Amino acid sequence: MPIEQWVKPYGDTMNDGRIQVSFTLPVPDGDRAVEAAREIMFSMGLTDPVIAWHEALAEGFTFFVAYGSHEKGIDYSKIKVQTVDVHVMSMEETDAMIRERFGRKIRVIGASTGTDAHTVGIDAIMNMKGYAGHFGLERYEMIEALNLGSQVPNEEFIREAIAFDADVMLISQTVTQKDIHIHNMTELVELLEAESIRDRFLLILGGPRVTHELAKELGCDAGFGPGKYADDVASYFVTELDKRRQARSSMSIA
Amino acid sequence: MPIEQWVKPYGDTMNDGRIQVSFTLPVPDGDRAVEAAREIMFSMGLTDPVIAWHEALAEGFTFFVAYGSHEKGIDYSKIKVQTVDVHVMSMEETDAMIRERFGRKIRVIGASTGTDAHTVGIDAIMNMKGYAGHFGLERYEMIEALNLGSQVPNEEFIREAIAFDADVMLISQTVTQKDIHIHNMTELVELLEAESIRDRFLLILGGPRVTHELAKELGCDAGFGPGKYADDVASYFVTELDKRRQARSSMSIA
Amino acid sequence: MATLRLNWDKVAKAREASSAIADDVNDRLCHFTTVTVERSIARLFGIDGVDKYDVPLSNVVVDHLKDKNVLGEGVAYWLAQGVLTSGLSQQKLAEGIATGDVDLTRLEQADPYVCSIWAKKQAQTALERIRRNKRFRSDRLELFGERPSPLLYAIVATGNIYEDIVQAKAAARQGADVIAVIRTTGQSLLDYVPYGATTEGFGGTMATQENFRLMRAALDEVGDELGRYVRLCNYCSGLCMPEIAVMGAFERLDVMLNDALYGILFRDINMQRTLIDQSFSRMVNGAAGIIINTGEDNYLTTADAWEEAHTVLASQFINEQFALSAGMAEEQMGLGHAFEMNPELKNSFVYELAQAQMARQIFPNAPLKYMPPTKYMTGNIFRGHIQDALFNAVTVMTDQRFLLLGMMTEAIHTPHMSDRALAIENAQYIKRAMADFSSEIEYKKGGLMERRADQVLSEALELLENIRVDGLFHALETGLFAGIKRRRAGGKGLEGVVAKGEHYDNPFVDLFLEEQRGVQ
Amino acid sequence: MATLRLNWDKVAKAREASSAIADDVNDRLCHFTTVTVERSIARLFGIDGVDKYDVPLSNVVVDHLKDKNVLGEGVAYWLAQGVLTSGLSQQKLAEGIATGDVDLTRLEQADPYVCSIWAKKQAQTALERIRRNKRFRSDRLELFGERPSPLLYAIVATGNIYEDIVQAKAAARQGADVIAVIRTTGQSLLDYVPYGATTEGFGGTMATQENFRLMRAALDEVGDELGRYVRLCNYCSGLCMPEIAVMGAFERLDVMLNDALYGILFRDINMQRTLIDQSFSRMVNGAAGIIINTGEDNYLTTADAWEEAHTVLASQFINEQFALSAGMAEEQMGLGHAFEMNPELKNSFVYELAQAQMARQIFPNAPLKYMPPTKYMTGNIFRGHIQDALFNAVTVMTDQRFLLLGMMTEAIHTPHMSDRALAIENAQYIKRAMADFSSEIEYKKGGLMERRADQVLSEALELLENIRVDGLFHALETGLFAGIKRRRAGGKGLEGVVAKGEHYDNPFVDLFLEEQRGVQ
Ligand code: B12
Ligand code: B12
Ligand SMILES: Cc1ncc(COP(=O)(O)O)c(C=O)c1O
Ligand SMILES: Cc1ncc(COP(=O)(O)O)c(C=O)c1O
Repeated sequence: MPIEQWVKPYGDTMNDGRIQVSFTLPVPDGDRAVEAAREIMFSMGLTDPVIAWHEALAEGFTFFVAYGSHEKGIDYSKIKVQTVDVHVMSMEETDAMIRERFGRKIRVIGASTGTDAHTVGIDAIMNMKGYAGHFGLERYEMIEALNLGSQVPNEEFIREAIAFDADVMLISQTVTQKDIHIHNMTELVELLEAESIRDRFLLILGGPRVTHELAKELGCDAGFGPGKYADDVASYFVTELDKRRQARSSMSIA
Repeated sequence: MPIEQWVKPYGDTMNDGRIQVSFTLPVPDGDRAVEAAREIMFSMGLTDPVIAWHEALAEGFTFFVAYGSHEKGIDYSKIKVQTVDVHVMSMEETDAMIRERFGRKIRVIGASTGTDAHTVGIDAIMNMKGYAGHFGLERYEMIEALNLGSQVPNEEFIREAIAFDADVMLISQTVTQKDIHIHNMTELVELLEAESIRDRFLLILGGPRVTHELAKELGCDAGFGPGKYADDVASYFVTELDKRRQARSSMSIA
Repeated sequence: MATLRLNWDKVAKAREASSAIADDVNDRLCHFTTVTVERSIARLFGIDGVDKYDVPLSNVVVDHLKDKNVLGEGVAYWLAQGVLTSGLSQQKLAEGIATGDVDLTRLEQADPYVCSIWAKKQAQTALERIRRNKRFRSDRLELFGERPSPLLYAIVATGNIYEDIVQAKAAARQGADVIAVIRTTGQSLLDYVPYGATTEGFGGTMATQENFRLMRAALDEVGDELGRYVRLCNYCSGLCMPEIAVMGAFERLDVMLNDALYGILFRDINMQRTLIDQSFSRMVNGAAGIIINTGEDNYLTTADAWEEAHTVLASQFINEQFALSAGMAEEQMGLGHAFEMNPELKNSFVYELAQAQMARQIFPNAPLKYMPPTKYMTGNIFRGHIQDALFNAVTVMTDQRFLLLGMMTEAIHTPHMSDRALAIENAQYIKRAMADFSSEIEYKKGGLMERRADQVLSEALELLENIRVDGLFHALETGLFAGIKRRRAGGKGLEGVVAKGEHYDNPFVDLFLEEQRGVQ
Repeated sequence: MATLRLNWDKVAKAREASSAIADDVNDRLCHFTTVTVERSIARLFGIDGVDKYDVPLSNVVVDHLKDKNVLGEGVAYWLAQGVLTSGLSQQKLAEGIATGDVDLTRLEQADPYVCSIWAKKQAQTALERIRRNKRFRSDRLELFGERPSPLLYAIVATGNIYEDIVQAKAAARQGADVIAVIRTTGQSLLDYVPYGATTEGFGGTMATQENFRLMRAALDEVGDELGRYVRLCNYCSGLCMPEIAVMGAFERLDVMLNDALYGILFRDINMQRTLIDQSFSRMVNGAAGIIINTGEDNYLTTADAWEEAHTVLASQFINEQFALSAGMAEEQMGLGHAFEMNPELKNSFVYELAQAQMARQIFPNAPLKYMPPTKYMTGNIFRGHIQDALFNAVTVMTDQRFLLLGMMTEAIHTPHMSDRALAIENAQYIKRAMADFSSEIEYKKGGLMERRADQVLSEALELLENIRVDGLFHALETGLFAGIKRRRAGGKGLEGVVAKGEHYDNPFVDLFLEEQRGVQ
């Protein structure tokens, strides 16, 4: 089916725009609450609101389940995807490329930083056995991988990266409540900049709530979210390091 | 807790605005779909969108579960509730009022009209035993109730109402798909108007998707939705009939 | 599967009473035919199409005979007369009647015996057409293998057949085994079957032969792609029971809702009319290898599931006897029941399990149709999804054949595409997680479950014994099912009942009964 | 409740091995104390408040002694010296240390025996304070009656104690029996306990004594209103296990997460340090009538629930022995386990049921804490709600004491108010619907479930026998639990371990052991 330029949510008929919503309002249940819920629906540009359910959750709080129609839709032709745009290579291809272009092992250091103790994500990327059928970086012949584990303070992470002479820093952030990951990453980038060594490393962020866009905003080179594995990130950093190498060598020639 | 003027959805912190949304877009799953879903969230004025889940439902259709923040909120002080504004009386009070003000029984005819075969709603209002602990109109001493049941064509309903010399017509509408209830009610009102007998009856609509506002828009005198019972509607029509009686008698005096 | 100890003596007695009840009805009604039975014969004879007012030609023919007051002799007789006398085909004759050029009653000349020979031959041709469909189905089932129980039964209800097809294919890909196209409200009260592809319906889509064909083709396509046979279901309850059964036989439907009691109670269709219709429609369904679904589940949408569970069982017994008397195999009797207990009730799961298990054991060969919660579904879709999960658990544990997918949005709208996908996911997860659960347990002897089952069985037996005394019509008049009372001569469609005349002959009755015996 | 036939011989052997494992650890560690154990004693002696840098005075006192290299004699000894010699109260002394006006080591003059008498008296005072709380709790439980199992255990985790209170009260009104205030990330690695009411936390709220007090008061208020005693839970794992246990005892917490193994594996806390801390913290919890919760459930968030179920059981056995050696009654051992099997697995429900039932029977008196699915929860909140429903079903069927409410948004965020309400509704519905289900069934002899239980038990026994040979430390070094390896001298907090000196005395050990024996 060809996709229309204007895309609207689909309930059971093309362009019906139906969408399901649930939320709590800090108001007591009753007719006025229901009207307020309808108002919320209208304020989101939803028409034909049906408040299918309302229920007091606590004194002064009411929960709603509602349906409405998003009649405007969005312009699908204008959607620009901010993803890491790189050809994903197999482990063998990546190893071959490193051998050929660098002639040495690429050094990658990783950690779950700050107070974050979630390691499953970074382990999925780095550990030998990998995740979901994708081998981790430790298995790559041409990659030297060091996984510092969890709860690594930013200062320590930088210290270890320098000591390890890392090319790439991998950071995993899982806890996002009250934007703790934003604070933590901002601190890391500021520390690196303060020491004027930001450019020494490729800085790559990952985690369940990470998008490439967010990572860039935070001053990283790239970001990887759910469904991304070692091969994705390895392909990216090898390609990017190679690009930078070429840029540098052409500069030094010039 | 006093309610603020500006009310925003509540996740776990006052004014965090968090709201849950799910919808399907007629586009294939992938990065671009996720971006389109984010765009949908933004277009509803939701910030900090999290696309928590996306999954292909069928070729060219993707389902999303998302969370976002409704930061604007709505002005609660401006909420006007369009409900039937009447003091709800007990069965005894209603009977007493009819006895006193009319000195005769009020005649009420009801049906689930058009092709609608759902009778539980109209039965809840009319049947002797009532519903959820509220006796039905048949139990009122001063009300003469006739329930025509389901699938009553509009023409037949009007014919029976005239024959019964009804004061009040009660209509129940449950099926709302493709706005069949709107079509059906519009037809009824048009038929009544064509015969110039619209004013002869109080016209009251009820059903799971009926609001007072909708009923008024459709040309009825009042509308009753879920959670409304015989006492609500009886209080309303007795009060309203009494008002009209008074208006008429003052007119005829004048 | 764990089993309950049931009182089989009571079961036997209940069957006996039901058999007497069905016999009594059949004895009263066998002297009558109806307009739709006659229109079915016209359709089986190949009459197709509509006149310039969009009236189906089968109606044109039957109305013509009815106007002339000769319908009692039957359409088969009159068409035979027409064809044998005029030499025109039955289709041409029908077209002629539509234009006013033909009057069948003026053509009467042929010997009634010759007429009946001709009719039998025509019937044979129709049967061949039906057989081709049956063969196609059994070939596919052999090729792809039969699907394990429970079959996931999904409804589509957009009102537009083309939109339905999009939804149905999506559902099949997601894992649905049966697609039921819900009918638009009101169609069951039409005394004709609309014609052609349709795109406007309310709460469902028109049941037309073209819509059947379109959907059948779509499901065959997606089925072949998926390597499984996707079953198609539609409704032949209502004023046109046997006609739609014929359409289903011609377009290879696999499952059809077929229940006169449903029409009587929930559509206010006249009881005599629809019970006559039902009898022939079941012969058609039976001969076409179609599984019927009965509508007892609906009782519990108005009556209370704890109080009135026995009416469901009693009705299943009666429906079984009606099906048997129409020649059906037990394997085609998709008797209906439902998970409709109040979720506020303590041990509701335990009682639902007891009732579902009881039904399973009492009708061991019947492919039971088990309905999800509807009455106690609310706008709280999250809770609804859990209610459906418990329903799925009972379905899996008691090995029901048809699992009607419960929708979390049951109280709100006819299913969205995502509702259906989530419902399928729910059922599949439970099916996988609890796969062997019920063979890993035993039910306590004399426990809550066995006591509940026995209570329902005893009450059903008592009810059946009572009905046996006064007859089914009387039972319906006194509101014994779903709390709804219907008058014997009330409701829609009685005017379509006609006493059979001297030459009356329906050549399909024997043929289909025989065909069904072949199946068994 | 239906039961499984277990091999009780293996159970006995597993207990024996675990007892040896725990004894070995206790023998190695009994010669040491830690900074937080000493700070706990200071707290029990009534030292409260912070210095001008917000450092708790208990830290000030202990750091002071540690700096002077005399902590090995113990805080009790030094405070006794200080008080007996200076005539100042211990609080005043602490304040003096903070300002630099007091140096306890300079005050040493009193006879060690007199010191120990003084310390015992102080300890008695502390115990009286704790006893008042216990009496209050038991009075309320008597007044309102004990709540039936499973207790619905809800977490609040806003980061802000006042917002937490809003959420907690709402949850209690909705039906939660236990409110657990989740701790902010990182707190468990702090070697002090923050002070005062706090409003900033990430993924949880600071555990401070003032926060405990505020929440306790709020829950008492709502509990009185509802006519039930609402339990309060917090965490005493981490670098301050015994101190937080003391705070819990003083502020009448009812349940506390307490597990050194959790700290070792998931927080990289030094094993020696935290096992010493655990021992005293459990004495405090035990004496205060607090139920502990252990953290075996967490293993299955990283390890596979099918492959590694036996590590959970083995760890429960070890935790039981550690609790016994700290004097605890079985009734206070809320051993943890979890519903974490891959929902894609066939019969996952059957296996989860087998494992949960096995745990229930092996620890018949322990109020088990059963964790909902977390690992396989996804952003699909609808499916998640069903996974939680099956978890609730297993909980109810196997009569677990604590049902940790599963949140459909587990993979997304810490619970919103509505998530919690829907979770409670889910659990309550299942509890009601399946109330007597498991007493209505029996599990098949030698079936899938019994075979699974036996497999897990056998593997656990084998693991325990192996650990017995090389010791627990070695087991942790080789990654036997949750697939995580930890070094004996690695991790956080080893510097806080101190060898006991000549005069070392902890007056609470005997007192609390005795108090606990009274309970039993
Ligand atoms: C396992 C788990 C734990 C384990 C962690 C054990 C361990 N060693 O990691 C334990 C039990 C210890 C734990 C504890 C806590 N947890 Co936790 N935990 C989870 C859980 C169940 C699964 C996370 C997981 O393993 N996912 C699987 C991995 C493979 O996915 P992933 O991380 O997204 O990784 C993929 C991609 O994102 C990407 N990726 C990830 N990192 C990187 C890095 C790079 C460089 C690249 C390229 C790619 C990449 O690649 C991976 C493969 O595709 C989630 C809930 C859930 N179902 O998601 C909660 C969850 C993450 N935990 C949560 C919380 C709050 C906590 C606690 C803070 C609670 C508390 N106060 O006690 C604690 C403390 C932890 C701390 N200090 O950080 C919250 C976070 C809420 C939020 N959004 O802020 C969650 C969502 C649960 C909840 N709803 O409350 N947790
Ligand atoms: C019971 C039921 C049936 C029964 C009806 C039996 C009967 N005699 O009524 C049966 C099984 C026959 C049935 C059939 C169908 N149903 Co139906 N059915 C339901 C069900 C399960 C419950 C409805 C109900 O009884 N509610 C209880 C009553 C008490 O509530 P109520 O009507 O809202 O009434 C209250 C108020 O609204 C108010 N009120 C109502 N009327 C009036 C009138 C007045 C004057 C006043 C003052 C107040 C008032 O007072 C009442 C008490 O508070 C709902 C799903 C659900 N759980 O809601 C679907 C549902 C209503 N059905 C639906 C559909 C589509 C159908 C069918 C059309 C499907 C089909 N194509 O076959 C058929 C055909 C029916 C037809 N032609 O109309 C849809 C409607 C979708 C939509 N929004 O358009 C629903 C929502 C299910 C679904 N999701 O698909 N159904
Ligand atoms: C047996 C049976 N027939 C028919 C129907 C559908 O009714 P109709 O198409 O007449 O609205 C149902 C509804 O569920 C049913 O159960
Ligand atoms: C036993 C135990 N202790 C403590 C915690 C919490 O850890 P922390 O507060 O150290 O982050 C958990 C987490 O679930 C646990 O199971």
